[in-house]
Amino acid sequence: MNKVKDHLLQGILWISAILTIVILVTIIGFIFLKGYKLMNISFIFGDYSPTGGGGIWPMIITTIYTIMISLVIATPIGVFAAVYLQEYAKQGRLVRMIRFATESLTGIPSIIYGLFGAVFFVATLNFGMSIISASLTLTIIILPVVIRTTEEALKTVPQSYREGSLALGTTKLQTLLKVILPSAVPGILSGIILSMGRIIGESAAIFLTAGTVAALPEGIFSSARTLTVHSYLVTQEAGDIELASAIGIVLIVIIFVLNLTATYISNKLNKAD
Amino acid sequence: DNEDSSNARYTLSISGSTSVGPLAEKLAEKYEQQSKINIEINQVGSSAGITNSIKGVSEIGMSSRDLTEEEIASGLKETIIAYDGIVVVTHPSNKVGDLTIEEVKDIFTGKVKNWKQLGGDDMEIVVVSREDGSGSRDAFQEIVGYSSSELIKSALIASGNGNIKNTVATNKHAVGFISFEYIDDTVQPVKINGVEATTKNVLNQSYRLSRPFLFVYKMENLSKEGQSFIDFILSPEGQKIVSDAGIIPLK
Amino acid sequence: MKTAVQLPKNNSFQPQNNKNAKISVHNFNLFYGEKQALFDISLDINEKEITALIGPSGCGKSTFLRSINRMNDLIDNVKVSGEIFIDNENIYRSNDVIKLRTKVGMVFQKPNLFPMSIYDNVAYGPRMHGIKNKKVLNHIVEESLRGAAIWDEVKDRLKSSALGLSGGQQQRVCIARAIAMKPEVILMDEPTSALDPISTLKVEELLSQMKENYTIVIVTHNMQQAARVSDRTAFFLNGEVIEYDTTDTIFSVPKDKRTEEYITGRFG
Amino acid sequence: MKTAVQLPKNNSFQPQNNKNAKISVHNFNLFYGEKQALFDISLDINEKEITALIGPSGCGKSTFLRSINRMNDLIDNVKVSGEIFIDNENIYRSNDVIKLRTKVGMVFQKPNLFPMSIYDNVAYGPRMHGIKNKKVLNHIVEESLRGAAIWDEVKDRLKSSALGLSGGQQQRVCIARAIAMKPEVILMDEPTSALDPISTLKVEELLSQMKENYTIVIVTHNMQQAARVSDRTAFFLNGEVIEYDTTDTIFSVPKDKRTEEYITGRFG
Amino acid sequence: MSGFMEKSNRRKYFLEKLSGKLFLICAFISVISLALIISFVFFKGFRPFVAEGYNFIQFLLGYDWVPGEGHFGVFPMIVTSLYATIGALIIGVPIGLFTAVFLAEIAPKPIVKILSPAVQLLAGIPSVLFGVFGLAVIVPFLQNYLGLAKGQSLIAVIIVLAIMMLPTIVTVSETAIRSVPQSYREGSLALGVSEMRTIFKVVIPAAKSGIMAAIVLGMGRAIGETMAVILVAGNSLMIPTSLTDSVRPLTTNIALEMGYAAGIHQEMLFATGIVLFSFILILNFILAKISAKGGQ
Ligand SMILES: Nc1ncnc2c1ncn2[C@@H]1O[C@H](COP(=O)(O)OP(=O)(O)OP(=O)(O)O)[C@@H](O)[C@H]1O
Ligand SMILES: Nc1ncnc2c1ncn2[C@@H]1O[C@H](COP(=O)(O)OP(=O)(O)OP(=O)(O)O)[C@@H](O)[C@H]1O
Ligand SMILES: [Mg+2]
Ligand SMILES: [Mg+2]
Ligand SMILES: O=P([O-])([O-])[O-]
Repeated sequence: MNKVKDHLLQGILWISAILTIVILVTIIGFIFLKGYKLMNISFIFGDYSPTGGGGIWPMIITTIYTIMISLVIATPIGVFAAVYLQEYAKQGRLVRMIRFATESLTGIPSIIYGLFGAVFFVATLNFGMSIISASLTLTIIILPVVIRTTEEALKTVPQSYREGSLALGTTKLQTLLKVILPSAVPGILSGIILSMGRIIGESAAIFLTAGTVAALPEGIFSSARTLTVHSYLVTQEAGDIELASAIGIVLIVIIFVLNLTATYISNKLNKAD
Repeated sequence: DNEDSSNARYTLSISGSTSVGPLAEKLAEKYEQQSKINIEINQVGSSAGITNSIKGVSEIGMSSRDLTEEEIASGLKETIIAYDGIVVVTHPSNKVGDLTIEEVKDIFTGKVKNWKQLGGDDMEIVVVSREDGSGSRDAFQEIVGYSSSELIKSALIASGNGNIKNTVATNKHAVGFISFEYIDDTVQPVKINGVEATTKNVLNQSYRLSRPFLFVYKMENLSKEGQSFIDFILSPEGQKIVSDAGIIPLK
Repeated sequence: MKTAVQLPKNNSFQPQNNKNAKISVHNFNLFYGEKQALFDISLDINEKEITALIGPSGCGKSTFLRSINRMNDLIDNVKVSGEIFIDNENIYRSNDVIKLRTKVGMVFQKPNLFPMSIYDNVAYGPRMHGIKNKKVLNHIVEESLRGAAIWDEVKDRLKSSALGLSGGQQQRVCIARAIAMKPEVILMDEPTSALDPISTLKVEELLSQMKENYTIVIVTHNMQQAARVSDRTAFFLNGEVIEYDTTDTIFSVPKDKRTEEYITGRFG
Repeated sequence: MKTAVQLPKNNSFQPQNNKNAKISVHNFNLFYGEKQALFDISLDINEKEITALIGPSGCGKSTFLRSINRMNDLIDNVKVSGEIFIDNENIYRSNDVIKLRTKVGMVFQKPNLFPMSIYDNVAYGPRMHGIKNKKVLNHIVEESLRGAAIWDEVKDRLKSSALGLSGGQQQRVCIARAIAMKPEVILMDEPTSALDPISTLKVEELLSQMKENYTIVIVTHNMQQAARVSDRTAFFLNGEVIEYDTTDTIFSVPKDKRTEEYITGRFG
Repeated sequence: MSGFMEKSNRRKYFLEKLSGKLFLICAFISVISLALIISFVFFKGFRPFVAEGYNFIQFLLGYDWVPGEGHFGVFPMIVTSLYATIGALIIGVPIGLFTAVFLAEIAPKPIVKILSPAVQLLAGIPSVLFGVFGLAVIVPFLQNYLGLAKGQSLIAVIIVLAIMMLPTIVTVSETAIRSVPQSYREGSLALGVSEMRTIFKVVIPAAKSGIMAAIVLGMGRAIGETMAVILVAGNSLMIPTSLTDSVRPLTTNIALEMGYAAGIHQEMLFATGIVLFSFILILNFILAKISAKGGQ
């Protein structure tokens, strides 16, 4: 009887995993099948041309810019915020409030972030439609993910590590930097990877704040177009699924490389394990 | 190609409609070659573009819808730079290839629910419309003669020409409307009152489904570079680019 | 300072007004939330002696030990009253817990090495206190591991993870990590409970050597160990100190019947 | 079956061809990756006896103990060779580890209670094996906690988290959790190392009682404990069994010099 | 004398204080952002009700949404959002959680090595492409296999959202499950409890907090998603009576019309945002309650 149940449970796990794999393969397969024909050197490294046949190099650069800047801003803020909530704050009203705020941020549709960013960063702070406005908007979007995943990672660091370190007369900060955060790296990393996904996948929040200028950005105050915004525009107006899919392939490769890099860095940080 | 652009070059910022955007990009590409300015085009939607031009975030806004009274009151001026033809499209397998304006109205208001009633196969009609506020939709409804509240409730709403096209292309029951420039062989254009949807027929006014593309700006924000770009668009050279792009020139 | 202290009411012994007292505890109470775990503890712990804390499981030995370096601060809802003086400084008044914990090292009941290499575990404390010179660190690490009777077993695998060690090995590396800081006081919570007799002997020898320089407080379940290594012994029961005296007295002529019962039930 | 077994080469003793053998180990080797931790272990463990495993820290006692219920399966890169028979069944051939582990209970070196209430921890095993009746469960929980000499301390807080207990209390609840399953064999990895003498005594009494029904294998650092409770003792050194004999023999006339050295260095 | 006694730890305490403050500020940034966004949305969204005399109750419970004629009722969208979110959770959470369990506990190593990063790839595919995929694969599939006139439907939305939640749920829960101490597993297995039951009775409960985080974040992704949903929802303005009806959730309403909306119409879209906001707050509140209950 128990055995039957066990097999059943195991079956459920396998089926779920297989479903996930099927979904993955279908989607990625779809994107590759639809998009591979457009792939060539000049498509990737060429400049954009509004009359067609151009490449997507400016969008690739813009995408990388946006990811880097958003992560550089959001990761420390998010990790530190999680550290505050988990390691410093007395668990109480304040913490619950911050946590609630953070979680409520996750469900706001990106178009609202975009409109907010357009009013706040673009107009009020006068950053203009620019990569920096978009990155700041994206920072708000991904903060909840970074904060929450980091918090969870911190929770799993055994209390005995903290005790062991503090008992040696180290400060909380030292304990945090040398013992706690390194042990939490895998969790933080998964948050960062998810955030990269969120940044890459975003369109509405970006085109309202960075615009859609299809040229190589001259700096972080330039308007620019990310790959996803590009694929959004070509789907929306031209309905060009092949082009959107080709952009999808490029994005998948970018994410793949970034994830590998992130994992590599985390292994480096964690080498004693 | 902006690589050789130096700081000395003037940057003209334009933002707005995603339907006007592609055309504006093509015009800008040509104009940048002969003038000494940079043109930044941001396709963020008509309303955002209009707001940007009112707030001075952009010098010129692009709109595919008419300005509201409020917007005009805030001092915006408009210039029509081209016309956009609108065509009713069905799935390529659909046998119905010609409709009267009345029939189109009956379809979109739900009076006619089956293609059989229009001489097609016995199957349900799936209506695909643009979203509320869309310039194409406003123009289409006005010319065909029904209001938003008359639109059949079960109509699918798609944002943008591309999404309508893809929706119709993947559903043999469907009927929708898109701009001329997006027509390709994945969908089938329908004649209206026997008249084919062509630029020529729009210009000779035998085909009635069209609406204007606008540039909007506040006079006090418009630089001489901005003015000369508008002048370029209205010139024969500019209008040739318009018609090459599959869009209807002014004359 | 001593004069200001009220004498405890419930306890059957009097604090000794010893000038040597390194640690002096007065009417110390500790609560885990509502639950009181320590009741009116008062005792003096002498400098350069070994003081053993004995008593049945759950009587509050670890809790008391952790009060001496304010490790209980980390637990939510812990409340304390009363005073603990170290070198005549009230440790619950001073805000310098770093100084306190640098001065007062600790070895925990469960080994709690960090997920780092053995070397990095031992070098952790000194590094955090600013020592960067490789040679000096190497020296400290070797000396400490030798001191904890574990050098020979790990010298070839200093760079491999400390978590791959056996339980007893881990405990000794914990001791090494604590003594690497050269504290003045060392608190040890059953440091040899996971050790084999030989390692235990080595650690006990180490304790006797260290006594010359350090003040040591040790929790142990092992009566013989308490008898063998300690100078004074405190017997805890249900969060109270029942008796505190020289080890000889406790083990030969205990004053309290409960102490005697506990001791004579002995066999460890 | 026995005849097929090759006699060990390196070891100084011969397995006893004992009909009573509950557990029979033949030429058992274990590797952590490249590193060999157990070398050619061969010994028979008798039914309804207590067998003690002694030896210095890191010699492989825990590793061997964990081989008997195949707990080492969980560690990556562990490779074994040789055989272990329980009730004449080769446990490394059979795939029914659940049956094996139901039959062979275990108490770990570090207490490892689940983050549940005390009650749920003890009731966990029986529940998972299908017992749902509240009364029966209550009975099992009480009996097991009493058996582990912890009932009185926890009877008023059965529903509160097991993780708030002191180290020794946790260890006894672990014992209770293991005996709640009424296994045939119980493996105990230093079960009393964190216990005070009285609890230790109680657990030892319990062991003696349980001996009537169960086969017990216990790792201990405490020579007296080994001498006191066990029928047979195996002395491990560097992953080998140096000597295995009746406890009397081991402690009075050990055959191997190293055993003698270890025993006489005794003091626990 | 202690080996490492510095004369003064003032510098360390200063750093300690400073870092504490820095962390506090970081924590407040999300509160400030939320406050700014809320006030922005509320400022815009409440004006029609305050200054123009629109009735908020009518807005909430109204059936008609015809911006051109001044009819603003979002009731069908509220119902749709509710169905879509719950539906996506019902499909996405178990698949995601079980996949995470599979990856963390029972999958052979080579599978983990490939599948884990592959799932994370899924996280970075732009939502537009999910929508395109939905439109090109899921919608026609539903059309053909259910014999519908149109595949744009509530069920299509639910499927797309469930898929989009997957990476978040899988990745976050997998990390949580992996960090459950091995000793818990050992403790259970040693009692002769099977691996499966150990997983379900000990490991998953021990990872509960992380799993809740996964659900909250996944749900956030699902609620906030617009671009993909626009393409597969159909966006019709009806109260869904079956899974195959084409529908318009709150988010899509905003994203769909914001590009061209002006004046009252735009403000009403912000008002839709307020409703959405309350919706999120209520859901988070319920989830927090559930997870607090499970914690006892
Ligand atoms: N997971 C592991 N990976 C690698 N080596 C290990 C692992 N576990 C134990 N060892 C090594 O195997 C040897 C035997 O370890 P084991 O835990 O069996 O010792 P023990 O006799 O139980 O010691 P103690 O009395 O200290 O608990 C030791 O050298 C130890 O470092
Ligand atoms: N974090 C905590 N929360 C609540 N109660 C606790 C906590 N830690 C310990 N206690 C309780 O306080 C009492 C004293 O615990 P303590 O750990 O000091 O005992 P101990 O004397 O060290 O026992 P052992 O010899 O078993 O380690 C016990 O009843 C214990 O259950
Ligand atoms: Mg203790
Ligand atoms: Mg061991
Ligand atoms: O051009 P429109 O997008 O407004 O129809």
